Amino acid sequence: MTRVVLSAAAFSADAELSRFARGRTAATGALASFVGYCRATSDHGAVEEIVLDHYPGFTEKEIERLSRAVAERRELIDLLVIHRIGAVPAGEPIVLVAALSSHRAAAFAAVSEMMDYLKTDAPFWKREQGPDGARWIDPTAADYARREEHAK
Amino acid sequence: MTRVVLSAAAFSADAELSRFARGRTAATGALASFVGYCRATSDHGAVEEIVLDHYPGFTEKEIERLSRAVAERRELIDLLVIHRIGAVPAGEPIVLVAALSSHRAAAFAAVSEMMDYLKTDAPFWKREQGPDGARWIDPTAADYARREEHAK
Amino acid sequence: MTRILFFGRLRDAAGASEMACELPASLRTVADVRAWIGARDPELGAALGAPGVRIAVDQVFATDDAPASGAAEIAFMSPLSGG
Amino acid sequence: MTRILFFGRLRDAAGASEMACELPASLRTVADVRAWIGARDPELGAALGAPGVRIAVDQVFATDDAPASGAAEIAFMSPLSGG
Repeated sequence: MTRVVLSAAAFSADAELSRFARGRTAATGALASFVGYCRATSDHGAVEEIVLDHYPGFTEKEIERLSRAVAERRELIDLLVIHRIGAVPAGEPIVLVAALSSHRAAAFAAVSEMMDYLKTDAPFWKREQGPDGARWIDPTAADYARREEHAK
Repeated sequence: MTRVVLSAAAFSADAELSRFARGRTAATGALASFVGYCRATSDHGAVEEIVLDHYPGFTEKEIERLSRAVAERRELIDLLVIHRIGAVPAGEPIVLVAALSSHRAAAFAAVSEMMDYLKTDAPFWKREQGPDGARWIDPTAADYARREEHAK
Repeated sequence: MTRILFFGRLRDAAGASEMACELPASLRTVADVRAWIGARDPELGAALGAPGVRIAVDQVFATDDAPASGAAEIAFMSPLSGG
Repeated sequence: MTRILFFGRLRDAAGASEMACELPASLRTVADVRAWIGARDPELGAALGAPGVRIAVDQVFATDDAPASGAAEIAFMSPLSGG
């Protein structure tokens, strides 16, 4: 089971995680989760907001495909991915990934993998808006390296 | 910064995580967390509850020591560990570990490491109570192997 | 009519997020379409051929030799940068 | 008086979670204390010496050769099994 949401509005990571956790079964031993926030500074300076472009239809489909692959490979009970699109002011959550599993190793691996895929394989184009204007952000070499780890 | 709580009463993982997340700073880019639940079945059969013995004073001190080591090594903004003691009925959270960090790799690593240490190095003694009586639970070979990974 | 879409830095290079074109029937593959765009705007053509650029035809990832004739939508995407 | 504490399976082996003892002055190390317990209860003595058993003296992890005289609290712990 997987659920993928692209949200143009702010979402409450707490409330979403709380709802997701209530879906656990008697076999659920582990909930791993990750929330990524828009930081107020980057390697390039002050950040007022991040703007995430996406490809309507295609982006959802690709993330759903990646999610299903991770959920199957890790035999998850449930997987949730929520990702902002559009402008995200500094301090707000950009992404939430959460996995319910029988055992902790699978839950950790699933969330970590899913985040790495989102960084390199999800159809998003991100730019930082700061006082000096906007800058496109590319995945880093470290992002690609982590993705390759999972592909092994 | 680290916070360690041993709780004889049920705790709300949602509420604790929500409170912890509010402590984030403008530099916080990542919140990784893990909740471990008491499963209704184990490799040995049905589980009604898990009973966790601890060594008052010593257990807190050891977990605080492990937490500080992880928080320093991973340069965390904050680390939270909540662990039940006493009887934990099936379905309830046993442990919550959460880390706030600038970057996701450090947050993931910290939570995963802390969980592995809790499994093998925290002074808890766990027994499963099922319909056929109580069974002591030892860490598995996989638990020890994961701990060794971090020690490298 | 075929919608040609540009994402990320390629949107800046194209000066638009999309354009609607009547593609000549002679364009058979994705590579043909790119060359045709490049003939009209060499700078954009070069950007579309840069390393890391990914292409989707009718919302499916495609390679240079994929058929493009009859496509409703061809997307040129800069390296993805999610999360 | 010294409190001797037993945790995990060792509590079952000792039949008690703790006992209060006046340790003979001749017992200098943790190993001496274990041997002294074993002399009175060989089965418990063997359990205390099993692989994986950890010992704390006054709430600090200790090895067999650590001094035990004057200790207020000596804990014998089965392999830990948290989380």
